[in-house]
Amino acid sequence: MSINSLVCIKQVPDTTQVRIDPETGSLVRKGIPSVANPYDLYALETALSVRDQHGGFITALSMGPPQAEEVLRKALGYGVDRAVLLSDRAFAGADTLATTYALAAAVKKIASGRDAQTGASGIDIIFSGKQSIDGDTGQVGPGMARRLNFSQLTYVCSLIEIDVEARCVEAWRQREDGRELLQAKMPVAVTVTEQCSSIRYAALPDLITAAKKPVEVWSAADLDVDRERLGLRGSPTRVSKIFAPPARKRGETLTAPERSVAEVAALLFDRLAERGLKIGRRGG
Amino acid sequence: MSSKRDLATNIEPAGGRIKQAPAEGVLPNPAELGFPQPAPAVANKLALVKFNLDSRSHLSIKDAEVCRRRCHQKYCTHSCPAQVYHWEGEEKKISISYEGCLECGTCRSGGCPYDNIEMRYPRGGYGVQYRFG
Amino acid sequence: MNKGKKETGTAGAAGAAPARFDAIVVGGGPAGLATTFTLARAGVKVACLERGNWSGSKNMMGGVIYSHPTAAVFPEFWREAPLERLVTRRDMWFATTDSTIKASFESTDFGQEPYNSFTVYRARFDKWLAAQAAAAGAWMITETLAEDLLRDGRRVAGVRSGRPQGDLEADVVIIAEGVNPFLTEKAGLASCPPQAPNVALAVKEVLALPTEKIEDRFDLEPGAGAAIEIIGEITGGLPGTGFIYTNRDTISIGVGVLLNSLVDNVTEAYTILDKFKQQPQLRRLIQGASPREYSAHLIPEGGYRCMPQLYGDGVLVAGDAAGMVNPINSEGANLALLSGQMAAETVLACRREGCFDRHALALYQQKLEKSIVIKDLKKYENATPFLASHPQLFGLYPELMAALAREFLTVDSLSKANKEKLLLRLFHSQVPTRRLLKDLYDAWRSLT
Amino acid sequence: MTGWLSVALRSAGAVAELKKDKASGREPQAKKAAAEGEGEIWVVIEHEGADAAPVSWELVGEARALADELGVRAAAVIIGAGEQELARKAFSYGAAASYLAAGPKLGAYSADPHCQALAGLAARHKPQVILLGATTRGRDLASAAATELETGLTADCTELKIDPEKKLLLQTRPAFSGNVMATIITPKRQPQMATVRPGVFPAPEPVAGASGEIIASKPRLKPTNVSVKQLEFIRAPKDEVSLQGAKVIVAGGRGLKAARNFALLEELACELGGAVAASRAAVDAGWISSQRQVGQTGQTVRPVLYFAMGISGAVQHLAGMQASDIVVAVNNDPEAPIFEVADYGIVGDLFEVTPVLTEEVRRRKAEAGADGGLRIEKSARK
Repeated sequence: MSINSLVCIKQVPDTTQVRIDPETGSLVRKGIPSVANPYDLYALETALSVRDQHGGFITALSMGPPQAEEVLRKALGYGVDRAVLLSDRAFAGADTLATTYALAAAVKKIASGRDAQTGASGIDIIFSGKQSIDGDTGQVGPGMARRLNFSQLTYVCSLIEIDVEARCVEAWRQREDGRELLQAKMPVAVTVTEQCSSIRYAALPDLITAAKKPVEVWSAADLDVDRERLGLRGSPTRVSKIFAPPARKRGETLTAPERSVAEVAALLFDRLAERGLKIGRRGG
Repeated sequence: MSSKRDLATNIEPAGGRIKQAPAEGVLPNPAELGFPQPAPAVANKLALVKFNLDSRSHLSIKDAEVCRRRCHQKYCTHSCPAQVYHWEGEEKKISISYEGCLECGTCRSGGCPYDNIEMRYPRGGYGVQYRFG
Repeated sequence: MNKGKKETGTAGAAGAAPARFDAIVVGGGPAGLATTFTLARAGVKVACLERGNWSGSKNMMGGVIYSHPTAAVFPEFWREAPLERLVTRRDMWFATTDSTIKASFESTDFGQEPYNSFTVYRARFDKWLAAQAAAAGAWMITETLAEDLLRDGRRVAGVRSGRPQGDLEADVVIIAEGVNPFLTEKAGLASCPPQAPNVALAVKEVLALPTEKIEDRFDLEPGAGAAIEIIGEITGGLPGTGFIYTNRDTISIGVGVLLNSLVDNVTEAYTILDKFKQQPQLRRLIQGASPREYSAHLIPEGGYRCMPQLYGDGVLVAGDAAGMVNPINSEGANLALLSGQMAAETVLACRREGCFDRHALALYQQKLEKSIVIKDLKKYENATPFLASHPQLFGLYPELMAALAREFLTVDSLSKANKEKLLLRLFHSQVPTRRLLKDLYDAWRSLT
Repeated sequence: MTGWLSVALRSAGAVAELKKDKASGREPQAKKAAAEGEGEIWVVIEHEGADAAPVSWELVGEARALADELGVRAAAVIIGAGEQELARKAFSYGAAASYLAAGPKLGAYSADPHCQALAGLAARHKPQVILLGATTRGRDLASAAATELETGLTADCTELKIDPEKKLLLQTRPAFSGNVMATIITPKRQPQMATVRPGVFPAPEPVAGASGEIIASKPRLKPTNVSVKQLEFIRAPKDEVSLQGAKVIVAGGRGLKAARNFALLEELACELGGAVAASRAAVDAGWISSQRQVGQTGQTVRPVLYFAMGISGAVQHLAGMQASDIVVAVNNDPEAPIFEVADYGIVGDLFEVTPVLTEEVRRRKAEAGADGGLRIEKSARK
């Protein structure tokens, strides 16, 4: 028995380039290259290694403007079997709640096999990155699990075993205070951290195939959805304001020709004490 | 050797005289032109550039002895526009910050007059990624 | 299409990949894409290997593409391609540390179809070219470095990429790998190795400035652009030029200097660039601009003498890899596009004959000889050696021109007649007449 | 409006006083809230047995301030095996009530049962705001619960305020790896949910003997086919402080030159009770584990004090650390971009400077006596 998985991949702006225009106060996104969310690539690698071991099909799923096809083509380059892009004005402006609503509907359609070219029936595991680097929310994976009634396994730092017979997944999950080994029943939605191994170097034949393989583009009409729950209309949150974070300024250079290293060190901790970081007794 | 600065000061404001011609064919030494020495770091410039880092270097020194014994100027530390090469005085060797390599090819095209640098391109998909270019 | 994959999707879809191509193009820059696009449109099964994340992501140039040769390959590209500004003014400045003589040419012609030139960002423009090639039916394979050639006896039979299962076979390989001719050398076609006397190192910064400020400071109509080339003190007296190009909301500013003079003088290209930016005339143009990107690239300036053998059994070389740069007019991309197109036309002609040996592919050389590509390169074949051996062109002469201009324009107690005498004396004190004549003669020989 | 309530609820016997106020009818909103629980500000207490995550108490303090502004109650939600002591502790940090949901499936954290319990409580009592710590567990639970409740959730907030007119929660958070700040609202649905980064709000001083109302319940859970079981837990060694929770981070870059040199940083970090981190260059060189990587593709950290040792300061690295309160940079290159964002710059050889810094900390600690250590007063935060 093989494992069918689905990988969610988001196209994100290269966030180091995103900034606020100081004059208009709006977000400058023009001309900023888009990349595949790096955490999603860890998810993709995890899916690929599961397929290497157990066989099965991988579907890559994304939602975004038509240009988001690029990330799915990248996924196809790694040998993903099928790529589906949800692209429709009706999806635009979605927050995580509306996003998981649309994505979950797409997963249901893919899993039902009604439309599957791949012959895949059912989805056993949904993989995604622990968060995206633009939104940083980490809400989409768990949200999909909830909507689809999948087990929820977040911040997985290594997937160690899949028991196909018992339909169980064992994985290490990263926590602030350590790591825990969890056993989850399939179907399961897994989000992975950067500690999962990095994406492999794709084989040339897969890249060649990907260059011409179609990415399926679905609109809202292709899904069994209530339009009121999609996009901006279906999103409970609103951005009321965006602004540039207080710019860090070049501070004080402590080194000076007349100061010894020890004097510099003493000066540093004096300065820190002035800022409220004190070494010593309470009140001392 | 006559420097460029001499020339510049020789041409005085209007009404001035040019006192002497520089020796023919002698290039001015840039160090005498008032260029900041040592060179300002390119780190600020490289910080603007996007790189997809590979875990292995695509640059290497062919023979460390050449750097140590024959090359007095450590040309690569100047010719590389990304300041990839640093002379580590204590260890007496060139260290390579391949991560900031702009892949121009200077080091294989005479940037090292001893032809002592093995330069290849990084694996496809890695290395510098210009947004403007 | 996905037959035989019912059980498992492992190993991707390798079965569906073409086993071999009619043609493989190495490098997705202007030369490679011109070839790829032309072949794909003619129905040839062609793959283009590009090592960057996308076409253009490894490329850099000052900033101008010429409309005529570009449109010869990509008709009416200006309607859709990502262009920055339509260049309506070309300037040549002779600069010293404290003064500048500016020669400016502005023409309304430039503002009309088919236009003359545009400023572009290579990272965006080349990406668009690649999309055209893909739409025409080519296989655009990015993030893939061609590391070696496959051979069948003497014949080049394909390429070996750095990827797993990375061999690709083809009837013909077109090498358009750019200025560092790794594969051209492996093919045994390189005539002289890339060396410091034959290459210039260009470094450039892209500086952001609001659109209105750019148009204001450069005195431009909305959407119009300026291309400025500067010679003189700015390169520290080394053989080279500085350049400024205006983009929509950035300025590209850089210097290109012959590599051997950098090495001989143990000077850093970025130091020259920083110094260049400090020139008072330039400082006010870029004041308040914030840096967005720094880049560096080599320019093959060896010219005609350093061109490699352009064809071999199963292989052609185009663009920078073939040394097709005219250093006098700062043209490279246009020669690349044209040579790429001619490489494609050659392949198409050879396909009709079914033969790709070097005798058949020699057609490429003939086509180039008849075109401006080789005509221009031949015309300037002595340019680079001349410039390298006459550093006074970059230091002394601009200094002198400025000194003369200053004397001429300064109103003081000297009578005009006396001034004229003084000027002549000033000039001769610096440049013996014999030498001036020799320089002029050499220049005439090399540059005309 | 908030003053009296705040004083009242902070003193011992808060519940009794609240009832008195209710009787006098001075604050109708509070009365309504107290009667039904509706409109309260909730904090979900993250805990392992009787140990709560520090962020939970930080949030109780903040919830209290927000609740006072709205004239409602702040309440703690404890889902577990019925940890009474946590409920009481919540009072000491300022909660007026504690919802204690207990059941056999709730003893150890698991997303599905805990989500059901929280969503069930929220559906019944209708709080207007639910806050959780932005920890791996808090984000896990919040995402599931917000989906279940079909409401808005804002992750990783660094500032919370009440809109004085609309009384909505203004949730401010960094986005695009910290290059942009955004204020998010959930205007039309309730509860308004947010996770908040640890260390953003100071933990309030506990008030001994504070009491409040305990509302105990045994949630009934729907049977589902999903399940996640813990098989094993490996606690990180005590000295390996997590980057997320660290108040002090000492990070090393390419300047470290070799893996063994990280020992220098560890010494300094250890003296300051901090954690060691690294730039991508150091991680890629194989000198330190990728778990320690700070930057765009590593972790985003926000310590009070960040030491950048031999890190040049590529944008990708800055994206992960520029929200730190105080940045100290040590680099032998005076032009290194890291100095542009450093509060204090030391131009010098890190191999020379670091041991001296460590020595200086030791000296000051010795002077301070037995309980010497780095103490952070609130003024460090701007």
